[in-house]
Amino acid sequence: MGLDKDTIAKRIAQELKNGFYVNLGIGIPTLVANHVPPGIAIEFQSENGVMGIGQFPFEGEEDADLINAGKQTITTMPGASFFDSAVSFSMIRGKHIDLTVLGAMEVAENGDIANWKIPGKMVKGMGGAMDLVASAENIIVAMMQVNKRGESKLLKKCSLPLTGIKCVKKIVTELGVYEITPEGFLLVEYAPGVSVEKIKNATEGTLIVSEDLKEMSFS
Amino acid sequence: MGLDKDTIAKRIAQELKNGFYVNLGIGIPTLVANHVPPGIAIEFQSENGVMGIGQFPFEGEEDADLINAGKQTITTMPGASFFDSAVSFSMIRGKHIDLTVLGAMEVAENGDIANWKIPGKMVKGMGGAMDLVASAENIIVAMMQVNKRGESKLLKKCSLPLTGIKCVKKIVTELGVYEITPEGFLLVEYAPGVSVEKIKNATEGTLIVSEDLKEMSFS
Amino acid sequence: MINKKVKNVATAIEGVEDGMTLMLGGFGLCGIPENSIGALVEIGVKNLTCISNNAGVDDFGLGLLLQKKQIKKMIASYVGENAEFERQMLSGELEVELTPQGTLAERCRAAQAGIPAFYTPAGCGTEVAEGKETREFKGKMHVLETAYEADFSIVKAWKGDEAGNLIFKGTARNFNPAMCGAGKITIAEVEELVPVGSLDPNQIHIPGIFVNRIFQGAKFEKRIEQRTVRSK
Amino acid sequence: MINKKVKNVATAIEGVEDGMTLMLGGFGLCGIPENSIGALVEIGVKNLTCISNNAGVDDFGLGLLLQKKQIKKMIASYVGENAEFERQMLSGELEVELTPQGTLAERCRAAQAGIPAFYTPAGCGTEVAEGKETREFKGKMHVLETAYEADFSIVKAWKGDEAGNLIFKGTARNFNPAMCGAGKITIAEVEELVPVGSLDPNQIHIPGIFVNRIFQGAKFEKRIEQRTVRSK
Repeated sequence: MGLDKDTIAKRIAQELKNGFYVNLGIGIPTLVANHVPPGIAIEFQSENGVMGIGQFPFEGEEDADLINAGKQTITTMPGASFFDSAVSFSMIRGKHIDLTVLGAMEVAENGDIANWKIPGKMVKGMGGAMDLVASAENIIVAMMQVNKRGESKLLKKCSLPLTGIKCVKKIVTELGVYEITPEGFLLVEYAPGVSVEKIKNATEGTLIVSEDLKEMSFS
Repeated sequence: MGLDKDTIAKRIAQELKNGFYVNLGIGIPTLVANHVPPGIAIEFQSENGVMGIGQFPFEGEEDADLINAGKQTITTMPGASFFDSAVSFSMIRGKHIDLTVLGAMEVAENGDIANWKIPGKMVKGMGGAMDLVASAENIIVAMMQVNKRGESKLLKKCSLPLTGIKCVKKIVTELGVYEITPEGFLLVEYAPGVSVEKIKNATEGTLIVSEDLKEMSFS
Repeated sequence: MINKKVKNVATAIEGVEDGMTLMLGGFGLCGIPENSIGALVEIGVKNLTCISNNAGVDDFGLGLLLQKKQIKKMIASYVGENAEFERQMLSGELEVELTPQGTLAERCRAAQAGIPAFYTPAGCGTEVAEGKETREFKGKMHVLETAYEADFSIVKAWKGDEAGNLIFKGTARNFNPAMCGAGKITIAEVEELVPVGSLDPNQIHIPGIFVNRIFQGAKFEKRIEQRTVRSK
Repeated sequence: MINKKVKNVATAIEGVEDGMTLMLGGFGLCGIPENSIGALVEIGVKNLTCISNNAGVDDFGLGLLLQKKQIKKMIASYVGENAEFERQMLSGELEVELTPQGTLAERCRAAQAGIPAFYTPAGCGTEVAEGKETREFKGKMHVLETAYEADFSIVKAWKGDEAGNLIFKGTARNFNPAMCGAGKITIAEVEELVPVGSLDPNQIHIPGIFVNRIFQGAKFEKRIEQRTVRSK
């Protein structure tokens, strides 16, 4: 029940506004690029040093010198540019990126996020995520709301080492769309066919239901 | 009596070593470029953003987009590069420049230098001089030893606002070559035809005469 | 592609108001945003704080704004070559803050890069460090310097495209790249505005994300301050 | 022109000794100094501290040095994609310091630029800031980060000339430019070493002053980690 990953990405794509420079994280966020609404101009940045990412290359046209931060082969759009890592993070830290979409292992009701380490088990590293969440004004988390063991990832308090504090603004999961408010997770939209009851059960942190709650729309 | 400005520059050019990246200040220092000893490779940097400065352009070939820090039209040598001011000062502050030659209004016996301001009278600004003297390991001052009023510019203590502290290593004037030592100005060479007596009279700071004192040689 | 093109200099400088802080590129008269400066003289905005390496000459560059007394405060590294500047400064009409050139460049770059402050050895033990925090790193004293804040960055490039990507030429590059994206709004005037896709993405000096408005300047005088030549 | 050309990779890495700190360019397997890494494996230097965004994969890039246990400590931002790395780290054989990617890039750039320390918002309130000085600027907390120190910087470029000038290609640029001149000695391996004068001075990404030794790599495998394509 709830959205599949591609539909989560599609819902997030509705947040794109004309003229946005966007950094997409690995996983569900990457899929957002496939759903840019028609008629608006968006440029996608990858922190390894490219602005203006296009589609994947045609088979046989892959270039080892042209990848995104997920190490996938890519192409570029007209107007693209390449730059070094220091300049890339000038864009990020300098607040020139308008929207950051990234995945998470946990999000707390105060906007804290954890996504880089499970002590003693998995340490892949934070990559560019700490720079992104510390700087971006506009951060959307894209993730499944419940982990493989059935536990909620929308928490009162993160249990894992943090990536950033009080930085997440919005969360889109397979079940709903949430805004971080001083009172907790504000449910503003639910996925088609998903009950508020179901959402409450999948939210460990404080959940408030918006007075303007509506069903997600994909028209 | 003593050297003319061009000969001061010629003496300083003897300090150039193969492989040196050199920044020359405005005035006498600029003339050093005309006296690079044969057989050694030197590259001249100008802090406005060029490495590998060549000669002045032929008449009619001046390019408004190609100047040195003295705002003079220049040319470049093969292997030259252009870069922005932040990168230019990365070269300077990052100690990548091997030798800095600059003019001064005053030098103190501890290596302090003043060359940017006469309170109430003249304030042209420090330009890149403060960055240069704060960072360079190897700083030579090129100047006339005595000012227009006949006063020594080699002082116990600078009277003008400082450009940098304890940074000058060597001074070449129309009268002699001096090294900064814990004991004061060490006279190591005198200009042809100039007596030590004359030099003492033109030095307000502590002067020590080297045991290896010799006449400057220009063979 | 996000289009940054505006139709002319008048549109480009819309929003510049009395009392604002402007960063302006250029070294001497080389690589200065001539068209924008001309337009600022025309609209007559006053009480400006200008951050620029130099202050132009009497009758060109920022000297034109000084003549009209539009500048309240100048932040620069070198201000010789300008008699009117010296007169206004010594008479107290003009407030002047002199900064080491590398620190000036780095404070612009810090603003672009979201670095609020950094340490530099430049100026230690001098007037420049007075009132500033100093600190020792590896046995050497350094001064804490902060990122500049500006309402507008106004730069000049050689070529640019409608996406705002810029390429500079020769030593006309100077302070222009570090100022892009350092002010709240960045205006770029270019000698040639080329169609998107005609610049090699590998050879762009400043990506368009750092530029908000771009236009092709109507005319570039490109005055030479010190014409030095040799004979054939 | 100051000539930086050395005859081969063996000459280029002369002086790299046990216990040294190396900075190595590259993002994933893109833009890594393959030839130099191969030579380091061959000479068998040990107890290295490596500063590099990633740690390669099991059988390529820095993974080759890990396999031979030549690395004592790894400073990186992301180390997935490497089972041997994970094993050595979890067993305690390998010391690991994880750093936000932007901070990693900026600490290299700071070393290049003679900036001993700077403030960044990245990592505030997390493990990364533990034991580090923090400070508020404009209502927001920042961490003080210092310039890296390294004995050698080892980078890979597309083209270079004998003066050491470098041009990078596509996203193979990544960390390479910021590392040039950041270590005491900088080694650059290039795909094509061209004669001095054949590169446009206006399009050089890294001026030769930041490079001490340059050579043309004998062979570049340029492995692709995630081959993603679409059908025609």
